[in-house]
Amino acid sequence: MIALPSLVLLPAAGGLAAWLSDRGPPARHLPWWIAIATILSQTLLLLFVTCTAGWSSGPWLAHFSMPWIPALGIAARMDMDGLSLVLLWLTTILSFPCVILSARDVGERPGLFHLLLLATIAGINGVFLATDLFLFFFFWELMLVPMYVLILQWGHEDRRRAAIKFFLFTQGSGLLMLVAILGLVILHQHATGVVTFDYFALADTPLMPTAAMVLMLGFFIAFAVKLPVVPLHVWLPDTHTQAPTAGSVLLAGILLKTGGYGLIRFVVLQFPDATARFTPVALAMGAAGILYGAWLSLAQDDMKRLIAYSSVSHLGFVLLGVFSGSAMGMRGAVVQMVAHGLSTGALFVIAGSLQDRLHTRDMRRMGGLWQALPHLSSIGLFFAIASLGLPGMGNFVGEFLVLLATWRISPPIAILGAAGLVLSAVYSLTMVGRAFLGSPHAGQDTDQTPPPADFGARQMTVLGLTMALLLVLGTYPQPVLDLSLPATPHAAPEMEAIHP
Amino acid sequence: MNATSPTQALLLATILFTIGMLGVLARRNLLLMLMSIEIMLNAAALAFIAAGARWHAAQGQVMFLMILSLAAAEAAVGLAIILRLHAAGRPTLDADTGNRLKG
Amino acid sequence: MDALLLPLIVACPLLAAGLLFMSAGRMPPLPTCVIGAGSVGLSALMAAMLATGFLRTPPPAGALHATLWSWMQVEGFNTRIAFTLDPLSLVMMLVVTGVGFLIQLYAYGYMHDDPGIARFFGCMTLFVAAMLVLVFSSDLLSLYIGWEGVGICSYLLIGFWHTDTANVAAARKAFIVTRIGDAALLCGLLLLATRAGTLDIPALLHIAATRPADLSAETAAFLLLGGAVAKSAQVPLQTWLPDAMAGPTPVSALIHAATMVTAGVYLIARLHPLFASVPAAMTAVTIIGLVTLLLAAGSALVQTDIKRILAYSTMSQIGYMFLALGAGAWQAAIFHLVTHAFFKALLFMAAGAIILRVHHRQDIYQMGGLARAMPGVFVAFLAGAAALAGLPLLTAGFYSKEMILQGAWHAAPLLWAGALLGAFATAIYIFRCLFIVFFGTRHTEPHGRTGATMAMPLACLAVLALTGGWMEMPDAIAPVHLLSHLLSPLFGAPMPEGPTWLLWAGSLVPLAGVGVAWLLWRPRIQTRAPPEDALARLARAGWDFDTLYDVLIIHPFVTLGRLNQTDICDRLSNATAATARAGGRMLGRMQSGQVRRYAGWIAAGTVVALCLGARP
Amino acid sequence: MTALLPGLPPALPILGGGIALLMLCIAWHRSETRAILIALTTLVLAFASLWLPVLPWPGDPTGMLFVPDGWFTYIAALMLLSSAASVIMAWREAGTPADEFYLLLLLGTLGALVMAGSMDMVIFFLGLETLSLSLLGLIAYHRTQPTADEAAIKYLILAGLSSAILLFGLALSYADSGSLRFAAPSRSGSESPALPLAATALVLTGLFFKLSAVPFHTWLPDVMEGAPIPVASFIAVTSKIALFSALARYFAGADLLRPDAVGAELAIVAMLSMFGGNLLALGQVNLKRLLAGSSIAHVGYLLLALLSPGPFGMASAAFYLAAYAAATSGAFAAMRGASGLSDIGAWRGMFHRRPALALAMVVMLVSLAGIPPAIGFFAKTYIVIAGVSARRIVLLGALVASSIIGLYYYLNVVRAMMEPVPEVPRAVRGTTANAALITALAIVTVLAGLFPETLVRQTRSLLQPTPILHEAGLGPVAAHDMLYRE
Repeated sequence: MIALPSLVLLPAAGGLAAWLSDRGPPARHLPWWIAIATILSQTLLLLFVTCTAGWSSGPWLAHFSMPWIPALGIAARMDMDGLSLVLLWLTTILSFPCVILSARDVGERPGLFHLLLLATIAGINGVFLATDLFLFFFFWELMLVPMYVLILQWGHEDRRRAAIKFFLFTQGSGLLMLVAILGLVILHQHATGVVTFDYFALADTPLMPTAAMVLMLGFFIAFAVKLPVVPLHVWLPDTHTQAPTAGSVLLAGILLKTGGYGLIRFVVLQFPDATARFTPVALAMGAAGILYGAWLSLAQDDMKRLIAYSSVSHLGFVLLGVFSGSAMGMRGAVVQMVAHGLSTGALFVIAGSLQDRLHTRDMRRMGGLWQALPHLSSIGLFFAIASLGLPGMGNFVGEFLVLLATWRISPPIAILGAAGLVLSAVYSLTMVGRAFLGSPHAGQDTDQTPPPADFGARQMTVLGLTMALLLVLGTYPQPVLDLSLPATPHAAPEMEAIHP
Repeated sequence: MNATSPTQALLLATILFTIGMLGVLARRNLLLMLMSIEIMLNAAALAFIAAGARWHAAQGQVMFLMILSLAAAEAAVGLAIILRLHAAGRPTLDADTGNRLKG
Repeated sequence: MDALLLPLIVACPLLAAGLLFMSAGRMPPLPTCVIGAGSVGLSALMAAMLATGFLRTPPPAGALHATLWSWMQVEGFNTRIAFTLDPLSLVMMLVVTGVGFLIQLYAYGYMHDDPGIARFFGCMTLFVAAMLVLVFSSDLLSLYIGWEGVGICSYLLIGFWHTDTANVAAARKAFIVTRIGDAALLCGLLLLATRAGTLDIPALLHIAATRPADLSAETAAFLLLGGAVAKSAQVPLQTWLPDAMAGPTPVSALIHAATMVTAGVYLIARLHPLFASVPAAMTAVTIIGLVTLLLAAGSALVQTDIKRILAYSTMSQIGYMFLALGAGAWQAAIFHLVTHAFFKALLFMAAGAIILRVHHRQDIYQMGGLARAMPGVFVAFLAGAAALAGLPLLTAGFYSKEMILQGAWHAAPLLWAGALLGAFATAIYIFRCLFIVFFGTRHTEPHGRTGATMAMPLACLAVLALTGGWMEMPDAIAPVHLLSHLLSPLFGAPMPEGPTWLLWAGSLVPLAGVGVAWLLWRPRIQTRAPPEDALARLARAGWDFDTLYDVLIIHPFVTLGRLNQTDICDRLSNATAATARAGGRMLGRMQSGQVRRYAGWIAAGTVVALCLGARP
Repeated sequence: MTALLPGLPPALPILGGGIALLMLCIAWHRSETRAILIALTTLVLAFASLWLPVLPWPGDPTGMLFVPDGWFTYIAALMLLSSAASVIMAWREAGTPADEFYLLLLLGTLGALVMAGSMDMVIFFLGLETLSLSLLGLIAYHRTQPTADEAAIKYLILAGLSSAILLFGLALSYADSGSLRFAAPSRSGSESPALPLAATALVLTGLFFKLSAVPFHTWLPDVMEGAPIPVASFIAVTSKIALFSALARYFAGADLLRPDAVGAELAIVAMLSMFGGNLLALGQVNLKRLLAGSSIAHVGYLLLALLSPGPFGMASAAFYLAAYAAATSGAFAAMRGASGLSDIGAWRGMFHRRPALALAMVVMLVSLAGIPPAIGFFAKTYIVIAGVSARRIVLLGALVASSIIGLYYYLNVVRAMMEPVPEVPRAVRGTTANAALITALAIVTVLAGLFPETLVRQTRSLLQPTPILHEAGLGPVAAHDMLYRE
């Protein structure tokens, strides 16, 4: 099905178009319009894919395969199952706030900005689709470069350090994964005499327990850095804080999810036994992440930092769910990823627009914004409440399922997770209280000229739709739940479906 | 003929070689360093001769000639460069001082 | 048709809330109020229809069911959004919608000139909707939606006047403290769900009834109790309620007196077979109730802020309900819940009327002699106070409290004694408040007059507070048992009544209390200064639970967090980077620029290599 | 003229002819244009001639002094192309008169080619010295540049030292085995086991010095900084390729997986080079020195490939050499394009001043860092495949760790180029030829990175292990009259 690679090529092409169309002031917003057109057409394409997917032909919905480097058994192979579909939709949906809200006035070189933005999206789509390990790794690395440049060019005051930190952490862990991938390939070659990077072939490689554990750890570390898992999270707060708004939204909303996706597809499903043996450690790490992230986010003064640490806390639930070893936990983790993508993405949009208006992220210099910016503040309140996991919003569904699945294997861990829910209430409400409520800050002059503009129709529409999605996800999550169970690599898609 | 066996010759070559190397390490004067290198080259040449004698083959001597020519070439180029250094206004031949390329 | 009304009753305020939030404050006050109060009134109307239908022709199973949709359905667990109307939820529904409607009316009079009135009514109606979800849900997880929903509404409403940082802090405190309980409750749900594979209440109760109580059942009971305790402001999680008075008075009346705080009582009553099967939990409930009852009454005795007095009295009254629950007198608990909703709402609204007219002063020592200035309010407050004190025969509080005392007596005479002591204290503190506020010399000149929209609800509730108790009377007075008959399908037959002297004791003690209050604070000898000895200060500070928690938990936690603000894990990566740079500098030094050194390195390398070769 | 001598590839005589012609021209009348034309045509002809058939070697294959096998052809192609790149960079850059500059370049290329194919110590030695002597001339070529002489004298002394050591090692191995066959002496059949080991160690020193592997690397940064850009590129690319191919030949017959001293030394040097090179580059503010450090590190990666025999070992090395050559020459060409700016500070804001050039530089750096889509990514992956299949766990760990360090300084340059700076007077542009060179290299780097298939096929099974003389049962006597056959 040629649509799969075009899901990757389309954003890239659109980005190039936006770049080439960058012709200075007279048509300053031309690249922006092109970007919007691109993501719109991407939405249509994805809609097409969803409709034409082979719902009847087993768990794998769509396929594409074409030789790339046959000398080493490397093929450009893509397969889509429900999990990929859900995450692709998340990517597509979140690219709207990215482009529409935060990418309009990026200052100089808008063309390059949109190119990088769309290139990142393309890489992410590739990651969610690739089932050839080399191709997967290719995209995995590819999506980092434009993000690095984004942060470097349009980031905030301390962007250099943040960007390089982001790159070194993710890339370095990626190299570990590369070694693990190749180790798997070589072991497969020793076992069968065939050199191949095909996910389905490699998943059936007979492995010694120790070898499996080592390889699994190679993958795990890469994904754990991305997710992130404490103590590998240190790149995240700096990066999220320094990145431009669109970058933060992309990072928090989607990029982190590639880590969760990788954990599900390439760790749990590929090394089930090793995973089972590793579960206690992973659960402990998950709980630690939940509590540590919440605790630190409570201590922050920088709004974006606070949100970043809250992501660390939320994604601890994903780790718990993935390693809970039950389909329920897996589904819960996916719902949690989607919900976190929506709510935290929106929170970053809000933090970003606050910075545009007040030129600070320091909550000590905010306060009492409700009078000046009622719309913005109420939206911020909504998403803060969503992120503290109020029942009826998506986050609760995810967290509840994850905790339920965790409780089955280890009640203490589940209790710790629940404690994390209390802390999430603490930091969310602290953020709301310090930024939006209370008396207007003394230093923040009330007669500043011009008074900060409140959210207009554009922002309200996009964010309102995001709210609606969160509510729907929270009250009727069944469709996502049904889709979100990943297909096993052992049920390899039938061949004639691959070669259309 | 059996006054000196190839092994002894090799030993001598080794000693010469070591002396030359120590010279390179110890000397600060560029000229003397060059000379030490010549010593080392000759030690190598001698070693070839000895080896050739051991195997009763002429290859050793061939190598010796080659090495000789190399030594000559090196000396020539080296002296030329030293002259240019002098022309460029380097006061001494002390190799330790006046280095711009470092770090 | 009835089953269809059920969701409508919820949807009505929900839609209104959505509408009000959408309007984003661009709507003038009157329509706002019409939408807000109207929607609640509408659902009250529907509730009344539903109730009459229910009472006239009870449904076959004794309950109406309405399953809306399946919420989550995954392997090994599924949960539905489903409503049930059984006698218990019927009673609660009537209270919530009825009292809710009256308070909404009152609120218009109270808030009509506030700029944020749309937000206010939005939250109020949203609260009613959430409360109804809580009441109707036949599935614990959808009940949890309502449970947290009311919590967030209370947060929003306590912090309604958000420009004052204190209010915001109070709101946050209220939410977080209850959230702790909610976490416990959630753990309980997880445990039950793991045990039973479902959270459908009938199924759970069936299991609890059939299967002997094992460790998990006991744990679950205690976890649920934690949730109830936090929500109903019982010891040790009661600290949030007094601060919650920072909200507008209608909010205090609706949320922190009539409905939300009684959710814990409702939860325990709803799951009573589960608790009944775990004696330890029952004992815990009893003790918590008794302790709260007495402590709160003690604090109420020395408060100077009229709303705080009422807040503490609320805590102690809910303590009564817990006592009843622990004693197994379920009907009594619910009965008291209902009457308490009437008179406490009445008291709060009367207090609100006073506060509004004395320039938002709340210190009772700055009021005084208001009886003549506002007779209507005085009468209303008097009715409420009488009901709260439980003056015999003509007040609702008397009958419900009487029933509780009976239950306590059956459980253990000691409990009965404690409850009686509490009743004595109650009478004292509420009449202390009344005497100081309404009698004696006037210290603040009231202005304006209480509008009709405020007077009308006061009147209605005053009537209810007096007559509401006649639905259930001891046989010694009149054999009326409407409520317990209504509830008997759930709770079984009510307990037999104890000896008649109990009744005498129960009716004389409040009178004695009033008498004592008169002796101490009658207009002649009114002291202007509240008692200032250590005990009094301790009691006024709510027995310093706050300080305790501050020192033990909050302060260390926050301080440590501050210290670790720049993530300690970050140091690791920085250290690695530093070492790398150091290595680079070292190699740079190796690059000294002196050719002899370079030769030295080459020689050294060669020698080492030779040694390597020589080694084996 | 397909083959003057049996077994001699026509590329060598062509180069020789070109050199002679160029000398004649110089003697007759100077003209840089003519010189560069001659140089380029010679290189192109030589390149084309690589596909001409070679007259088969009559008689015993073990007697060959020079093997024009697939490995030689591939390496020679790489070297010819990269020295062509150097020639183009030199156009209008080397101080006038520049004719001898091209002459020396051709001479060095000839030496490198000879070295790459040689099977005999004498031939190897000839090639090596041709290369290093012409390098001397090239390094010192800039009269005006004050640091040139210093670089030259350093190179002279150290190169002399190292070749002396190398020669002594060769002498020892000759004394041990009695053959001048250029191959690691096997310890079987020699009465004193220490002798071959010592010989190998000394030879390795010589080779490592020219390869600039840690700890024999110290000369490289200084020389590169002092030398003109084309020469630096020539040193970093052509001569390294030649030396590495010689090293590969030297060990073609040896079993490197056997845990012995030689293997240990190679492994240690590989690891030291990876870390040393990257760490050295980490603190540099001079782009030339930075590239020197990176090239040292890449030698370490190549050694890992060399140490991983098996289906992927040499193949990955060959692929990596190509990637390395393209990216490094590209980087130097870019520097040349920026009129020789070697201070990183001077590159700040290059993106805003000369986007195209900066983009090309980014492509090269990204390739060197091993990030997709550039070719360096696949090359590194390939080497890791080899290492994994040979179970070189420790070396792999070193590779991962040191590559992370590498990322830092490569990206640091990228960052510097992206920084917005107040408009500075735009630097003088490089020649159009150079611009074309940059473009070509950039395109190659990206395209080959996206579609490496063809190159992978090219580089498979180039270097067959050659039998060692002893196993061939050929006595010294045979070697003796073999010498007089020429």
